[in-house]
Amino acid sequence: MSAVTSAAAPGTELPPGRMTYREALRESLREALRGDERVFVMGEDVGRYGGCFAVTLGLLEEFGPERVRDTPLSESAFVGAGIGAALGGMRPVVEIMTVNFSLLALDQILNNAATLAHMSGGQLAVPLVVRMTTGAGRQLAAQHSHSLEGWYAHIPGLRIVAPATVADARGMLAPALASPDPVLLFEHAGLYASEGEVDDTPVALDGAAVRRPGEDVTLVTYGGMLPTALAAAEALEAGGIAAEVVDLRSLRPLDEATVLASVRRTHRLVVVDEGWRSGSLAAEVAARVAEQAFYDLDAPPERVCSAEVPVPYAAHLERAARPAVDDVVAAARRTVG
Amino acid sequence: MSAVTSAAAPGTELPPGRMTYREALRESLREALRGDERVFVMGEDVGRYGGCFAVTLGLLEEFGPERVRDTPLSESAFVGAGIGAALGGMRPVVEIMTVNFSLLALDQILNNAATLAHMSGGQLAVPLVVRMTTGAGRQLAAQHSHSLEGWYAHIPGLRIVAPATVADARGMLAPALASPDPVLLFEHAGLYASEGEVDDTPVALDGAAVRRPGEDVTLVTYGGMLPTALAAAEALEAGGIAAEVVDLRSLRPLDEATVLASVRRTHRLVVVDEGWRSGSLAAEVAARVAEQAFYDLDAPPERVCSAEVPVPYAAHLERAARPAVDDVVAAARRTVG
Amino acid sequence: MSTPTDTATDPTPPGDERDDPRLALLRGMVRIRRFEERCVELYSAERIRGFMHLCVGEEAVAVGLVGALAAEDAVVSTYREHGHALARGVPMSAVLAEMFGRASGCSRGRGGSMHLFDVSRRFYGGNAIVGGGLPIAVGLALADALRGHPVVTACLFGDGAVAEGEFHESLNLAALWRLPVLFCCENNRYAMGTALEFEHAQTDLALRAASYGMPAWPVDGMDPEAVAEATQRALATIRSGSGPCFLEMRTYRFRAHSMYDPDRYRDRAEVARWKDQDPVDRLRARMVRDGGLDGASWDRLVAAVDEEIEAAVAAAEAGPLEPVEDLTRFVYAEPS
Amino acid sequence: MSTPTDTATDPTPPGDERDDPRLALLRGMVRIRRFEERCVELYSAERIRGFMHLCVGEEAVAVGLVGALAAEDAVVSTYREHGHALARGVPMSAVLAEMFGRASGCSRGRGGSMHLFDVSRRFYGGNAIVGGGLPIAVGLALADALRGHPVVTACLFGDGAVAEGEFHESLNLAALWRLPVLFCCENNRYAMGTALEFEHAQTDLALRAASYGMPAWPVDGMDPEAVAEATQRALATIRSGSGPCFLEMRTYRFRAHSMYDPDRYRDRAEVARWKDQDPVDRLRARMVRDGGLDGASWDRLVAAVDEEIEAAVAAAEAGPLEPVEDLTRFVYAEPS
Ligand SMILES: Cc1ncc(C[n+]2csc(CCOP(=O)(O)OP(=O)(O)O)c2C)c(N)n1
Ligand SMILES: Cc1ncc(C[n+]2csc(CCOP(=O)(O)OP(=O)(O)O)c2C)c(N)n1
Ligand SMILES: [Mg+2]
Ligand SMILES: [Mg+2]
Repeated sequence: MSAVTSAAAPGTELPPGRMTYREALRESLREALRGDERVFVMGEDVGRYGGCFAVTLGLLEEFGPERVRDTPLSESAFVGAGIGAALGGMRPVVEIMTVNFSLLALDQILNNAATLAHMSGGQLAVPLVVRMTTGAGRQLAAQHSHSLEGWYAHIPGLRIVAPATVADARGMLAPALASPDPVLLFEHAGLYASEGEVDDTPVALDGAAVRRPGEDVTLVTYGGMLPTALAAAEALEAGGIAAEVVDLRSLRPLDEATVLASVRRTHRLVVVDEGWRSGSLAAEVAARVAEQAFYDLDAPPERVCSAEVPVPYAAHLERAARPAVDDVVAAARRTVG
Repeated sequence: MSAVTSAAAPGTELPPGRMTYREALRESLREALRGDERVFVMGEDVGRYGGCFAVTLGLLEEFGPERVRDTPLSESAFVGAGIGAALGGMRPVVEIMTVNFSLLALDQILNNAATLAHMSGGQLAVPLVVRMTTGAGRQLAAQHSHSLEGWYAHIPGLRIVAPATVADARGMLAPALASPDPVLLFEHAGLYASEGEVDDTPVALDGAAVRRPGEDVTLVTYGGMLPTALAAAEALEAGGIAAEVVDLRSLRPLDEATVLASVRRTHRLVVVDEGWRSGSLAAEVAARVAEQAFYDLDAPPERVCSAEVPVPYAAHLERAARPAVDDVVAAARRTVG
Repeated sequence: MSTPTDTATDPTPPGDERDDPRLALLRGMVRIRRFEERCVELYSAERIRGFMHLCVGEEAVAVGLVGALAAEDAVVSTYREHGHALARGVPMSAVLAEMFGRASGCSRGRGGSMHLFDVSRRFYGGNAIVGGGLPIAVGLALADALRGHPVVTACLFGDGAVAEGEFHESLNLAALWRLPVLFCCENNRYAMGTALEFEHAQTDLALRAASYGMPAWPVDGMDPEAVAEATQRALATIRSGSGPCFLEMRTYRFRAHSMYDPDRYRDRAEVARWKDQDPVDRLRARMVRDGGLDGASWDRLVAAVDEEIEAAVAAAEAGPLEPVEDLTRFVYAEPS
Repeated sequence: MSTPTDTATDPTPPGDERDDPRLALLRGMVRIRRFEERCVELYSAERIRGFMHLCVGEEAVAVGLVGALAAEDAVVSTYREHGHALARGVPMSAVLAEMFGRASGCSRGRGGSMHLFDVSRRFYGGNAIVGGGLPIAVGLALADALRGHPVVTACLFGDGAVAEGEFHESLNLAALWRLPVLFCCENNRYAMGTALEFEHAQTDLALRAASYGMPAWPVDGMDPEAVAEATQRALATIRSGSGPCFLEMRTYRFRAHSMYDPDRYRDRAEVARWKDQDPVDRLRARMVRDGGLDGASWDRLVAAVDEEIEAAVAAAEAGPLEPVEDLTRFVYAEPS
């Protein structure tokens, strides 16, 4: 488990205000560690290795091993320890290398992090941030390619965010740490090397963003699928269809107001989601639109999701398993009929 | 963790052909153990204690400790051992006391049980049955009241069934054991004491059942919510609304044909699901209907789900958190307008 | 963040406890014992619902261990935690109101018997997932260590929990990072109906824990003085900065696992043998024998306890219900 | 159920191996070493993608341990399993075709480097979740025990896996039920970039395993003869019915964790020190010294291995792709 790091090793020069998604995440961590001594980072290989995706590279050297803590391979214990440390007044940022391994910590996440505040009648708060990488696309096969962020969004008590842009990668950690609630922050493996502008504005944890305006059809997406949705919008434009692209940013809570407002204008919905189709977050979005904007819809809602298979290794099979630009274009075309 | 057992201790006399849900499950286990020496039962307290819900009561005495195996508290290891034993030619029936503890075994379930067949290119099969109790309603509070069967239905490679009737409780284990695929069988805590007819027909693992015909609105439900949906249908009938009640029985695969056929007749859909609303199986059902029967719907689909809170202990709060007959009636009324 | 209403404060101990610390231990145990016996009645009367796990027989651990902690120390417990909560000073009325599902309960009625919380006393639950509290205790200790607070987190769990993966991960992590955790295993020889020898390949649990490189030893968990003394020693070791300790409290539950348990799996003779070690009877007899307790003071002690219990019952009965509109409060923190 | 196409069979060993069993060990190690070195080239050429973890330096464990098993024994491995698969007899061409993503691969191209399977050889993967294979090995052993098959399941995992909860649960379960599992820890002193002393409070892993009440001892994992001998002893113990054994193979990976790893966390001198223990060089030198190998037979051995490798590359290249329409095949078993 690791990532090509050379592309984004510190020192890479980009124009001022521009950086990679990876650097943006690192900057947000550095800022948090500098600004609040309650903040510390903990996870497998976040220190000496430099982070399996090199997000934490250099932080050990700057902040020392007390605040950048390499853990043993013990997902349940170190996530649970993050919960305990949050209860104890710290602001831990726990890294689970990838969402695939988070299943080992799911009991702690669901039965403790998500539950303690309510179950204690509001006495406890769990201001914990858990970062993890999600998504397929690198031929890592079934056990290393899950997209489960939408699935996690089922759990009350958690906040789930999925930065899709460099600016969001830069701006979401500070509000996540400021929140008294546990926040899971999903970073898509395919985005680490992407470049973009950043400024210093924090990004609210619960507002969707319209990434591209359009009036013919609404494409709702998030995280690693934003580039796909934007590319599809581009392709649709060439064919005379103006697609509006809504990036959910927060998967729980869902900013349904933004989605509904868009659909009420475009009258058509396509949800693009890397999760497996059945029980996907896309189903939730489609259901909410069907419930609340039923009479505004001019066509059945469409979902473009991953095929319902464990993601295979072979490049052509993996490609076929994931939502592609063409699939989105075709779905959007069907809605405008 | 345990259950009132006296109500269903062996020897309780019911008319021939009638039994409780608990007895029906026990009979299906007994039949399997008698009929196939590859079958064995394993889990916490399935033997000497008699099963935390007394389902396995008496089986240790009849089949001995090799085939009715008490395990230590090690959910991940004994579920994983079930997978390994299935690979090794056995037909294990693993009991996880309740779905709440299954989170500790989720890595084994998702990354191994659901994945090995595909990831090995079809060389392996995992003919494992995992039984667990699900649902709230007994004031067991947040960590003991989850309804996650719909959530599990997101995972390709698994079959998920939820018997709602005594006959289904009796008839689903044999096909589950005959299937080369891993099957999760969810038993609702609130149903164990319910009584009903059984016969010896196996119940297919992938067909929904119309439990009550009607032409005005379709109520789709499963598991512990079937009684609620039926009671609502009764109440609606008094008000002149004929509700059709569809019991999904299998949550993965979903028998969408039965659901769609019903909605195409009634033109209205209410899904009743004990899971938390966002990302529920109800969302999937609503999304499929919106996608495939959009022009047949005369009203927006409705969902009646659990409130999005960790289930609280206090009786009045727990009641308020769960779908009630009145909620279903109100939703159905809204659809008929 | 709100804290539970303290509808009663812990009555001040009678003056004579200062002279003989055993009286505090005895009184603490009687309080737990009689409280739980009253709970059985209240359960039968359906005032208490859900799962209820009693620690009758195991009171020595609660008073000996929890009583030895400082106020700044933290406690993480299990679903069998009435005794720990009471020993920690969580008001009995708040505990009982919780079990009645009242807003005046120590978790506002959301937790019930298995989820008692009192953050003002650093009592962090009340966890109903076996083994689930261990990583949390490690994290609390980590927070205290990072903040430079010289305090200890005591983590209680059963012999069953020792088989869970989280036990292993947590002991390793605490030992590796030399964190101030006191791991306290209440070894009552059963995990529900599964006896020790069907749970563990190595049934000497202190030996198992020692393999993580931490001091670990077995303690007579039926003797509150032995428990208190072992706890003091362990706390001193931990406070010296050398990392966690593990105590295996050898004890026994006199009652069934929970109110639902028909208790089919234990030999009556075995139960009777352990009842001969009743920690209340033993300490009481010892004190009577050496003149530390006479009949009148025992009666006074019991009467005071019973008075507290009946006051708690009355207060719990009178406690308000949380309004149904507040069902979803506290799922997320409220904007402050 | 389908089995992978055997596009090549294991070439028959040269006759002289019968005289000196060390030649088989040497040849097995050279085969793995040169195969993996070729894989590095193929990875650079983008014929192989995804994660690829090499066992260069650790070949003695693969040939010594896997070579000592009987055909009926089962093997459960990790993502660093090329060596185990080859030593088990999975055809090199099927392994390489898998890494090329071909339908002729031993997992039909669905698994890649981390997920090699060959059910006909009881080779059960190829598991990329650290620790995930241990419970499965316990289950396979349980099945064999219940069916009365007197065979052993060998379970390979790293030092990192020892910290996972599943390690603990699995060792306890296997010891408690006296199951025929050979737990084999390839202790290469690092879990990715985390050195042993940052992973474990108790770094003597054999000592830790012994605390579950099973025979456990460390082995020079850089010496295939030592590995084979230890394995034979462990297998004899297990086959006698006394339950599982644990072997700690002390070894080292000469290369980085994976193809992505910049290997920033190891001291060059440390790596060099371990390279002095190169298992191939050591055995070869020993054999040359005592006359068991001359230059010509070494050259022949290498040439034969290289021939096999190039044939495997050619076969893999020529292997068909799985039709995209078959993407969802095998998610559920096909009606037979
Ligand atoms: C992870 C998990 N598995 C199973 C259960 C059900 N359960 C509740 S208590 C218990 C026995 C625990 O035994 P032990 O740890 O010895 O504590 P004791 O009840 O004896 O105090 C079990 C199996 C649970 N609550 N959590
Ligand atoms: C549960 C889990 N956590 C994290 C990872 C990422 N990861 C892959 S290999 C590895 C190191 C494992 O070290 P070890 O067990 O010593 O085996 P080695 O790689 O040294 O052979 C890590 C952390 C994983 N695959 N699974
Ligand atoms: Mg116990
Ligand atoms: Mg290693």
